[in-house]
Amino acid sequence: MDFGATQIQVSEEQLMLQDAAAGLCAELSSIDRVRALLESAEGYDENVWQSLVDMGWTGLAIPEEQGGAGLSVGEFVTIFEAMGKYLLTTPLMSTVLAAELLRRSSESAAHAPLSAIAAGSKATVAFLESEDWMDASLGARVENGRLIGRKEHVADAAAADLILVPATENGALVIVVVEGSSIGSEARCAHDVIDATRRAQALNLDLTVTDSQIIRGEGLALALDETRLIGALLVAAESTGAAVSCLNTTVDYLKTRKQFGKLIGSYQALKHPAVDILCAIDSSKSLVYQAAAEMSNDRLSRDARVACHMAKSKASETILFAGDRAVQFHGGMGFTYECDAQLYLRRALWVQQAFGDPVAHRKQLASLLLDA
Amino acid sequence: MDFGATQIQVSEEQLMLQDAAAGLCAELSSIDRVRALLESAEGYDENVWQSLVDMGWTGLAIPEEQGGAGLSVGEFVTIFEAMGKYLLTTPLMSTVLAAELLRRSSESAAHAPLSAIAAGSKATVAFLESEDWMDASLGARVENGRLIGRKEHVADAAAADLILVPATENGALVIVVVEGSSIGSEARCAHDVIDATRRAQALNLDLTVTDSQIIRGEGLALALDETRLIGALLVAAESTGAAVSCLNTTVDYLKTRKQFGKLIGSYQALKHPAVDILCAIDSSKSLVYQAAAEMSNDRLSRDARVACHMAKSKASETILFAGDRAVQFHGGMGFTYECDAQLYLRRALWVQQAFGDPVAHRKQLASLLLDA
Amino acid sequence: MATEQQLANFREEVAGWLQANKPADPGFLLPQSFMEVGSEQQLDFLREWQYKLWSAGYLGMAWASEYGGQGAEPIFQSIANKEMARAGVPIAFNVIGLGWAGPLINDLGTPEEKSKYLKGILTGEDIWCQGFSEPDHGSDLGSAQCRAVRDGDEYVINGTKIWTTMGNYAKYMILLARTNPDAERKYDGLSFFLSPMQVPGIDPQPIRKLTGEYGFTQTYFNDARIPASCLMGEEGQGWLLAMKTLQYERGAEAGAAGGLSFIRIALEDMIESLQGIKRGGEPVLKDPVVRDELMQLVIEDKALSVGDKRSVISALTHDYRGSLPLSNKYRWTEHARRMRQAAVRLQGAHGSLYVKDEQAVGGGFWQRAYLQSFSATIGGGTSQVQANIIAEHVLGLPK
Amino acid sequence: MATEQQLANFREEVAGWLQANKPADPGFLLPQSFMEVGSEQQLDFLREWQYKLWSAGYLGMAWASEYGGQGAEPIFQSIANKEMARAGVPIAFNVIGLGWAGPLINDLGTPEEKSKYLKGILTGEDIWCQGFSEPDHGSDLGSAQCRAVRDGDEYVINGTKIWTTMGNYAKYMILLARTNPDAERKYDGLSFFLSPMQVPGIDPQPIRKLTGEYGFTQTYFNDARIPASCLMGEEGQGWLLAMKTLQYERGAEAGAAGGLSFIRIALEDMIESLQGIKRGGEPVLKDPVVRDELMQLVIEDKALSVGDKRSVISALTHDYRGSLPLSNKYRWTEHARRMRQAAVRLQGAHGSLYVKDEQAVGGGFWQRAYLQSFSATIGGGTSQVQANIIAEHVLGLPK
Repeated sequence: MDFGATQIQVSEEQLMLQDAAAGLCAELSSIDRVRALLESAEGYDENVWQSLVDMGWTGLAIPEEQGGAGLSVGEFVTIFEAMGKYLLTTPLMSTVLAAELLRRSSESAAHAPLSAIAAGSKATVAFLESEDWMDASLGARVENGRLIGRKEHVADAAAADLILVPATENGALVIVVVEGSSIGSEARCAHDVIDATRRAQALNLDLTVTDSQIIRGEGLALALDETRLIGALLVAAESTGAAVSCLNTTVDYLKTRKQFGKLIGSYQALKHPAVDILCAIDSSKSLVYQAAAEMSNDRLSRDARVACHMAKSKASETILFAGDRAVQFHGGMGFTYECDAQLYLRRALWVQQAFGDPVAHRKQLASLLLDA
Repeated sequence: MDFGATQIQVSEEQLMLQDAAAGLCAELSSIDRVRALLESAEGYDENVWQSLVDMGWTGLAIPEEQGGAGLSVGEFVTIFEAMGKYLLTTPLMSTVLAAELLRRSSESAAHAPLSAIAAGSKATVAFLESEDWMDASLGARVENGRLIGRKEHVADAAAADLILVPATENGALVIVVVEGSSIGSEARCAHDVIDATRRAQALNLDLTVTDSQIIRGEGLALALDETRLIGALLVAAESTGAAVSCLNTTVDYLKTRKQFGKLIGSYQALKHPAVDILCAIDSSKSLVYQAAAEMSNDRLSRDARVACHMAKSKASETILFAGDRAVQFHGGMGFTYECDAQLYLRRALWVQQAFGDPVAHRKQLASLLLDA
Repeated sequence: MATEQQLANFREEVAGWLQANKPADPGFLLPQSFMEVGSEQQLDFLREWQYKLWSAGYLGMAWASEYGGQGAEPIFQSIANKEMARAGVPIAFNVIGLGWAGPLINDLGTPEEKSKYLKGILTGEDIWCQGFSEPDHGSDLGSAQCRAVRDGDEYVINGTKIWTTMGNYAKYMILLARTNPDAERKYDGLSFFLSPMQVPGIDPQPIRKLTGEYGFTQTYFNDARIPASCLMGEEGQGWLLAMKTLQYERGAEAGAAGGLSFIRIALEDMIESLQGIKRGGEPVLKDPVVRDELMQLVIEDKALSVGDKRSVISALTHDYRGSLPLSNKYRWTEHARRMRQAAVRLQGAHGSLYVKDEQAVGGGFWQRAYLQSFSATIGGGTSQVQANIIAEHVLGLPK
Repeated sequence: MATEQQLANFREEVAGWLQANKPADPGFLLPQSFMEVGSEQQLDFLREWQYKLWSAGYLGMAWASEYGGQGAEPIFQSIANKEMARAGVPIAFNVIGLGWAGPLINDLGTPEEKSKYLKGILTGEDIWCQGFSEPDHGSDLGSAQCRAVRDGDEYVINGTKIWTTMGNYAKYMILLARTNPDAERKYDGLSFFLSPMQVPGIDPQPIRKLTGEYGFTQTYFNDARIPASCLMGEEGQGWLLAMKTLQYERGAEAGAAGGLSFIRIALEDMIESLQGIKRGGEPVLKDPVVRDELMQLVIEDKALSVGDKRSVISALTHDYRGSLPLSNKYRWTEHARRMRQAAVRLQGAHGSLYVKDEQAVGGGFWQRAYLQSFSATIGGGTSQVQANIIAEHVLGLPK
């Protein structure tokens, strides 16, 4: 029985990115700015986006021929961990995943949109047609030159310059590259996302599409599947960062709040769960970094898949545990909107479902480990 | 959706039995006597058995026509809870279940063995042919006047005057009533049971049987199934009693042992799990008593089945939790054979599997509640 | 005493009335509990509903008719309450009046206090709030610092109260304040007031809750002067009266005027809410792992329900006397939190939607219910404090 | 420094030797750890095996050749240890000698002490035990009360030590005793002795463990006189030396002589052990609920393994410095307990069988391993004490 590699390493790029990301996120995303964006329509700051583009982050894993840096997608782990830590939300994750899907399609039709992304276009993938992350079947279809179908939970759909729409054409999977501007507001319905740092829409698509917008090819199903797994890993990284801040916020409170004449952090009823959260964070970090080391821009290995399932399963549970306890341990304060604990708990409720919940990932993991 | 009745009541019989059982068990089963029996071959004291017979407990739920008291099998809950509390183990549970199977068969061939049990004969049912409590298939068979097959984990087989052996005859389920004396020592293999208060054997059967030993009938499969469920309930009752003593033992230690200058029971790391054990015990008790109220000597109702599944699932987890923490919270002392914590933990390891583990019971419960 | 038949008839009558009079969905969020009344719109709606309930004779049934009640046996109110929960009607929102201040005044108030306050509580005209907790003494009521100083015919109040339900809408507050800071036992320095809210120097500031909604205020007292007649009982009896007040939570039996404080959020409904949800193309309710988790919740739910009944049968509580009532709050509230968290967790991607989303399962009911659940695991003594109390009082473990 | 090729060759050599020399099943229970040596039969078997290991050159490899070692780089010993674990050979039983006393003497001992003690540790001739814990001060070594009073050329020892591994077989004990009860800091009153065991007044009484086996003694000292030369270092250095001793646990890198203290009890093997088990007629490993639980264990197992590697990469431990090493014992031992409990729980009816049963899965290996697991969650500081240490040192939470 083989649970997969346990190697872990840190590349030069990762070290540099780690410093850069920590610095930039701290600078761009004070908690006041996070809160100021919560009730805005856009949910992010265009200037911040431009800073990320300037850092070259949109093109990090895009081949050099399309204007990117050609690094491993695993390098993003360090960036999203930092973004999670500062609750800095932008369309970067959606864009990175769109680029991943395009790149993994290995089709020449993907080159133009990849170049656009490397140059700073925002993009997203319409992964879902229902609440079911584990259902790969598709209702959307290309028929007589039109793309027809309904997509739900499309992250950053309002901001995206390009929306990648998986659909069927004569029964075969294709990816349709749709310009955001070609979808009118009447076809869009904004979701009320519980994690108010995020934006998503449902889309009712009924559009004319030309042949040049359609990416066809044998490997698309695998590319889509791998992109979801990478999405799971990036969410795991981001949520691990958020869990760190969540725990820090809680620990700060435990060190300052007194009840019954003692600092509440001296009570084991709060102290020991804080340790359990710390340990869960340590696990999440180890699994996320190890998965990053297994990433490659070729097909994902069995060990890479194993690692992504593990990372997402553990990280989801970690942030939910941390967020839930953060509210509880802040007492009455935790029950207020003003207290940051709720930001992390709401983040957790988004994280746990994104790209599949822990039980679903463990189910796939079990197949890889026990049935091979 | 209907989770079943929540009525609970206490009958006059129960009140009387409760007092009687508590008194008798306390008198008959000091912890020294429990320990003295651990390494004996028999595992129980014949005089104690006789006391139970004298109380009329073997015949409590046997019809008056066969010399019993004709009460509901639910009345046993109070007796086994008391026995569990004092770790008093005898072949009573095996005997009661054998009587239940006979009674529920509703066949006249069952009358003679029922009368024998009411009069004090020990009996048992050979439920298992493997480790799998949830497998009702049978290898044992009656063929050409012989009973052939292997039975495992037969509780109290060495003590039993009568062993009820489920088998097939021409493809139909029958119950063969075998005299213990007809099975030689070469056909018996004593199990090393982790709960050293209990005895069981594996039996290699190859015996001549006469027609009068064979109980046949339409309702046998249901009778056997119901007997297992009742077994689950009685184990739940017994283990709830044991969990009470386990918690009491632990709490006593927490109140007397000092570390770092304080009574260890003042540390929330020990105090709060003790409360969680208490709550688990309260749940187990509620479920066990409620199930007892649903018992009847007719076919078990849907609500009775629901209640048995719930009681066994919860009680198994409760004693395992209580036993595991008892050892841990006794520190180095808990690691010794001399400390009673291990008695409860070993009991727990027996309980959790007996008549099906918690996951198996919850699976059946889910079918009753969600699929009806 | 009413006969079984009378009770059965009454039950049928209430059920019928509720069926016929249950308000239609108003098109805006209704509070799941009395701690969520955050807009005038909600207030108007709920006031109208409470008035209707009272007019029909289903509130304050056990109170004397001269004070707006009906002098009936408490069992009738219990029945009415149960039917309201079953019918899924809105809450009877004036809960601090109906369930805290009202029963206290009814039991211990002077005839003047009864005349002045009781009827307005029932009709919903006079909204009541409570001023017990303070920002620095969350779970530790006995340490309340809010000061009340006698000055002639008035008391002058200074300090801050927090978690004042509907503080911005209330006409009266039950106020726990310190009249004697030098008392030997800190509890003896506290007094209990039936204080008006519309008084200069009393400033209730709405608190936004983690759900994004309102419902509480933080109430500041700056030299607020209230009539000395607002003192209930005598100076120094504050702790006693506050503890007495908290005992009315058990409902009609304890003398409360009835109605729902919380809408029923049942595990059955949670499982129902998952009917349409799929995972991997299959109904999530067919997933064995989910089923196992649900059955664990069902078992706990049933154990708690049965436990409530067992707690009054002496022969069945011989091992740990007092454990069932003492652990009741701890267990039900923690169970509710877990159950509601699971409800959201099992919705797949829809779990990420909130209350303004048309596609949110049940209008985001479970998301809101989960976030709201912390009011119960924190308020009225955190779960951690509850566990201490149980450990010390039932198991006798040292402090 | 050895080349990669040399290391690879060595690995192959050890693996080959172990393959060829792994002892056959002796027909009686072998200890899963050094804390389970409970019979002469086991002792003879294990002594022979350790001697064979040493003779082959696979113990004490990093120690000087004049003391029975080979003066090799520690990495060779690490490789040999890993291969022993992989090959599933018996333990190198004289663990307190090989892993505690030996490295301490090797690092800090006088030449006389090295000559006198080291070789006998490696050959297994001189069994060592430890006398740190006392009955009344489980997790609190600093409070040790066992007294050592200087009397001429001797120390007179009085007191009791508990959890003395193989106390009834040992020739020497590393003994922590109080020489100065009046020291200002209690830690400064302690001294460290390399004490003989075969001395009048030293009485090791075997302790039966919860598994039913032996392996420890409680050791009583009644006016036992030992030579003053047994004092290691100086009076008052006891705490320092004891803490140093406990740091050798990390194995060869820390200077330990090598060999296995515990046989490898891996999650992979646990899952393998369930291959034949059925539930409801189906393999239990096909049960979705069981698979989910196993995957949770696998994920924790993997996270811990990766964490061990991450802990030495500074850039990947930026958030909580020190947390990985400090939580290592807590997490691995609690994980082991849970994993072993699950192993038994998932065996169906066979979970009720114990070590003398022919049908017990793996000879009752998992039952024994589960019961044994508490030695690690209790010994060396209980998990509860560990959690305090992590909370205070990593998170900075108050005492």
